[in-house]
Amino acid sequence: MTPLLGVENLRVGFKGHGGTVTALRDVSFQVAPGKTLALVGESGSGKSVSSLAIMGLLASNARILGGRIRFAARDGRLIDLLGVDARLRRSLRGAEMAMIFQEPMSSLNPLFTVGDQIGEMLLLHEGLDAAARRRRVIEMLELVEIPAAATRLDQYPHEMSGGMRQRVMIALALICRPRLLIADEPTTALDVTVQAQILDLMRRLQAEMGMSILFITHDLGVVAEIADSVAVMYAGAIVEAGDVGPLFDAPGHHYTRGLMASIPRPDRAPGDMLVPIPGVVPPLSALPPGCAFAPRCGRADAACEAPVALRAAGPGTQVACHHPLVAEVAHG
Amino acid sequence: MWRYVLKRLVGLVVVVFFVLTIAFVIVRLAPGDPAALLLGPDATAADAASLRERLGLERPIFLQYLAFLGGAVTGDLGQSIFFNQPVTQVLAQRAEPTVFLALFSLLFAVMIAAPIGIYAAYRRGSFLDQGAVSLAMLAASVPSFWTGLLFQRYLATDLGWFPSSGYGGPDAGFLERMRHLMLPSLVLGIVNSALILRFTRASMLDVLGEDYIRTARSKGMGEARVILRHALKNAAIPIVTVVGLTFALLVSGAVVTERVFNLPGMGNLVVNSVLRRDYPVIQGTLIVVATLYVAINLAVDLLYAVIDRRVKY
Amino acid sequence: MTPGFTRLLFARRSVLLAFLVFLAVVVLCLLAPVISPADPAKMSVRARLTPPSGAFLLGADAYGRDVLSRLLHAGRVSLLIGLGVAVLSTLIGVTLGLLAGFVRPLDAALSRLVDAMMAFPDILLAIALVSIFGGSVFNVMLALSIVYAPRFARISRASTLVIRELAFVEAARSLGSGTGYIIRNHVLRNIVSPVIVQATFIFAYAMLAEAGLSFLGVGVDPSIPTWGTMINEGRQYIDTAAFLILFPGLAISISVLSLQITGDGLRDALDPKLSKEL
Amino acid sequence: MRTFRLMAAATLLMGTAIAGPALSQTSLDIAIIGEPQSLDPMMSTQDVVSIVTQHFVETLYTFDSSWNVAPLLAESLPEISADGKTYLIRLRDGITFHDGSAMDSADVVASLERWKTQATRGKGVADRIEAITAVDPLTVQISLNAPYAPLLSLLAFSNSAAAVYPQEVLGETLGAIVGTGPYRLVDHKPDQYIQLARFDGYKPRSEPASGTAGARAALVDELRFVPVPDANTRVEGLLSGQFDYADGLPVEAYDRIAASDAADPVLLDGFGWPVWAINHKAGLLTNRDIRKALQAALPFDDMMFAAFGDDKFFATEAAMYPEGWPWHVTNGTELYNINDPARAAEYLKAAGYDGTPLRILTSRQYEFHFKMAEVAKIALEAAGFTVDMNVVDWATLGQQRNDPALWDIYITHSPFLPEPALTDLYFSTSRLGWANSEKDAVLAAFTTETDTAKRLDLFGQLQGYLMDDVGFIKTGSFAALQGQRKGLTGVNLSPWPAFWNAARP
Repeated sequence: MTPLLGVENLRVGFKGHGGTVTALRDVSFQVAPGKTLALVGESGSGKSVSSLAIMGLLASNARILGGRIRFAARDGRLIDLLGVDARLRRSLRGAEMAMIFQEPMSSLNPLFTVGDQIGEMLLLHEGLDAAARRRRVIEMLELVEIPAAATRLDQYPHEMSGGMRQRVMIALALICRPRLLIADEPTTALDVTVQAQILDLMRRLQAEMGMSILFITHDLGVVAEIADSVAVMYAGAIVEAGDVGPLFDAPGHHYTRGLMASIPRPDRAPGDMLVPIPGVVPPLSALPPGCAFAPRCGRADAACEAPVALRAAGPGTQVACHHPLVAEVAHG
Repeated sequence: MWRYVLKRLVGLVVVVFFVLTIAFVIVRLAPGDPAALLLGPDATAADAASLRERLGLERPIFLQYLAFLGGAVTGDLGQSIFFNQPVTQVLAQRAEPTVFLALFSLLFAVMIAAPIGIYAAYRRGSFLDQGAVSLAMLAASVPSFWTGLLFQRYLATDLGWFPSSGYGGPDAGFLERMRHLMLPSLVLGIVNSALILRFTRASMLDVLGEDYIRTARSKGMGEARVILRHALKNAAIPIVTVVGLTFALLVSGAVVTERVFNLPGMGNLVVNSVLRRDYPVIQGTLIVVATLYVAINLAVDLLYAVIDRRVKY
Repeated sequence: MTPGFTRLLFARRSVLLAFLVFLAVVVLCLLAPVISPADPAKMSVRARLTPPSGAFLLGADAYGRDVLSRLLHAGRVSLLIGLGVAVLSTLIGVTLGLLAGFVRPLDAALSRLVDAMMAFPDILLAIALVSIFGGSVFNVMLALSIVYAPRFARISRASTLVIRELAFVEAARSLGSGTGYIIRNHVLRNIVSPVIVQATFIFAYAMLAEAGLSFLGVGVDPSIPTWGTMINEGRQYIDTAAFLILFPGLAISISVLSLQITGDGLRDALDPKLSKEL
Repeated sequence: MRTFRLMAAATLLMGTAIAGPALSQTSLDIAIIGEPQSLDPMMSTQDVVSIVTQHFVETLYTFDSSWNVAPLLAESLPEISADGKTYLIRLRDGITFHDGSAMDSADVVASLERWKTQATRGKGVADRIEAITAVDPLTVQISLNAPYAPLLSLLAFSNSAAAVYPQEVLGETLGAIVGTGPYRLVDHKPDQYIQLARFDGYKPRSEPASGTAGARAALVDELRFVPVPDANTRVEGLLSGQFDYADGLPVEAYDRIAASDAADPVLLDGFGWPVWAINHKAGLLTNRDIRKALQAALPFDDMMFAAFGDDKFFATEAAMYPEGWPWHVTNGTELYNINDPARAAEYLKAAGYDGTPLRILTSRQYEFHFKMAEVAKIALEAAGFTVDMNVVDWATLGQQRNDPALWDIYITHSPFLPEPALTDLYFSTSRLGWANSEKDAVLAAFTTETDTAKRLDLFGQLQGYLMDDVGFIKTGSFAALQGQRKGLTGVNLSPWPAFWNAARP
């Protein structure tokens, strides 16, 4: 089946005072229609850069150094997002691919009512008049389970709670029924209970509207709840990818295992300690020559100084490691 | 909100009280007998004594002060010596050119500064950005009378695009009078655009880094709409603040500019009053301008609430 | 001033350049008695309005006085006024600010007083004061200082209020150190950066204001040459000898511009959070 | 949205062409040097007051173009009795004031009484006037207690003028500005304009116009006097066509105006003379040797050159009246422009000068005052004087010069007045206090003598004493620059330009 979104060998750099720093190194992944891909990693690993590159919202000092992003538009065309002109790209943005952000507090413009801001999508992409927009916005607000939608839409963002605002963001993103929703840590800033509600909502809306989701998070617990497949990023590259089940059962990369060990899991046995990964993510301007994770990896040896690429590891999983965990089991 | 307004109004009253006190003290500190000063060289001692009596200068200073405050509160700022008219009346006659000069200058300043400031922020670090910032700094470094002299000399006298001075004759209608204000306003506008440009640029830079601008872009709108609808409204608050601040600069600049262009405004009046030793007029102008400044700043603060619903008082 | 600070200050070439330009202006004016090609007061009326030439590098004024020499000497007064206002307004302002911050009962009244002082536009108040007390250099300086002092009062009051409440002050107090110690070691140390930055700008504004007053003929005693009085004297020759207002005008603009750029650089280096404000 | 409308309006305004609204009326815009102190010429000695008020307020006499006294509201020159003590003045018949009332002797008597008690120059002659009486409705008689030759000139002078007002408006201050002139006051916006309109009831004299004497036609409908305190602004306004006439222009602007196709320069040769007034009441200069040192040290050439820049604007001449004036005499002129520091030093030595500063009080209201002082200071210091320049503004100078303790010299200037006795500096009663028994005897004779030839001889002696005793110092003569629109005709060009016969092309 043709993927809805295919990212191939994407390379992105940032121009800074000391020259250009590479933020994404040959990143490739696919999002299947109606499915959810979770992009996982610590901050600075390149997940947000990837999502912004797809949306075409990179900062002005960012440069696409190579690669392709293919998107299957509603009319059946397969569009290379990096090659098309700005106007087509803009018409896709919002209408066919939409994005919600981590900070519901700051992602809404404080000086416009939420109704205005959601309705603006309809104005931009469907050219509806004010009355029609209002009807649609109310419908959408009801869909994202905002009570008293008809009065809420005249409120300003600061009059709402965090959870409500994220619902508004979701309503805003989904009102034009995009084929792809990019959610960049949409629940990180929220309370745990609200987090669960939002995830439920997204799952439900995905089922109803049939869209694909690119879900960006550092939280493996969330991944387990919402994603179909996972790609783990580290220092601007994907180090492991695969379906959620196999990957969670048997992570192939030492970094993935480290991540899983560092989060509390509901099924954790008494006495299991949380083990943080030692060290910090190296700055992008000073990456080690081979495997970027090697300096923090307990298993690293001289071989790890050689470059390493993703390769098939198990059923439906790929891993970029000179000493993958599955291989060790096989040897042992 | 109303509580806040009330609180601010009380603050304003206190500030105005200090303004009045300072103005009173300044004039009372003048060396020599105020009555003799007021009457000029030809006056006799008897004249001075009778004027002192009439002005109440024989009373204890504290009573004079109270009388002065009482007068000011009831809108009596004393009597102009030169014009032999109430100071308030003299000032009222000079208000029109000054007020419109201020308005037009501000308008020109914003018209110059806002687009450049916005564009400079949008193209941060570009050649145009650096050029605009340097120009703004230069505009703020050149004395306004210098610009005024050159503009008057070349744009008015030589090219004849503007009247070179004055405020129109007896049959000058409103439009004609305003036409006389265009060149001086342009001069003041250019000088004052500097601060507004820098504020606009800085606050646009802040706003352009905000998450909701990214959200706006993610909605698929054009850059013009992002900038003009989503960014500008948010950047407006600091800009409004600086426009309030500019008022003080404007008054200072207006004194010089009114002089160069011979506008019958309050600035020119003050300079003339210095030469005429008309202290009550100087004092009255100080009071009126300072009070206006305080009131405008209050108005600006209240305007925030209208622009931004988040501001709670 | 650590080497790191200096590097930060001059990170932008324009700031370094501006600083050097200003330094050059100051040094030239300080050296005026030594380097002036002529006595600034020496008249040779037969040479009046001579354009710039070998004998008069920047020309001669209406009395046949050497413009370059006058420019250098006048610069001393203009710079002195700028510097004097910067120092005096800092002293007045910081004192008021500290008083308001530390003497609670005075706070409300002092703050309103500061508001009132700030409400008077600089030129207007200076005109009033100079017209009443006379146009000495000191009176002009004092008048402008009164107008600009409130800015420093606000900075130091705000800082004082914050620092007063901080734990380390409590600790310092409990260790028996007095208010003087707290002011010296905590408050002043904290406000020194914004005050220096602000003082740089006041320096520039004061020079501009002085020029404006002199232009109006209500500033410094006109027999004392300043750049402002030079423009005022020269303006009637705008057609026959435009260089008479060109050079002092440039001198003011260059000094003010280089000061302002240096001020910007100082602000970026000393106090990054301030840099957003202007 | 409102902003946009404003912006549009602003753009529109800027685009409008220079031409003002079409007028069926003709008018002249005249730039004057500042707001007049008063619109009552009786109460002011400012030239700008005279310039404006002569158009609506008139005197009994005035001056023709040769500075001879000529009748204005009076029918003819007065009949003076043989002893010179009684002046019989016949008034013109049928003169009406702007308020419609007819002028008669009662109005004139009341006006002269006010002049005598309130005007500076009137007060100066008050003790010589015994009575001012109305003989009949059209005849007034002034009786003096001794002959006083300058009286007619005083009555003719527009400065501290013996102006004629209707009896009804007279008081300490005027009830209304009501005169008999060819124009009447319509509107006065201080610092903005003074608007005059033709007075339809004006009855011009039948003689041809000469100076301010003779027929006054009121050719244009309106005169607007616009106070423009800044000299350069007046120049710009004249050159841009905004003003039809401009007074008090800096001589530096001469070439520019001459080169312009909008206006012509008006150079008034022999306009006036700068005065160094000397304090004889107190201080350093009460010593005659020090006065002589001052006279010997001053570099008059350089002072005048620095002050006026070009030979066509000044003359270094000592005589109190330039050649061509009836009062031109040469007594004592050899003491002028010695410019010898050594001689000055000798005088100083003789005086036992101890370095006490010579205090020169001046202002920058008139740039040339200040410039002369600047040049003089250097020369005086070279001669051994210690000089203390006190530069104040004009109003302060006006106050300080009344206190003899504050100055040794103050600087001012005077136009050449039609009658020497109008210059009060000669009199020991002036603020200078120049008393000298021989000089005072000559002066007394001069003011009472009525024979012209004898008066000229007496004036020559007076000038001799002035130079020898250094009563005050005339540093030279200077021209004044005014400017008028090209093609403007009929302006009475004088220190007090008059516009009733002026017409635009």
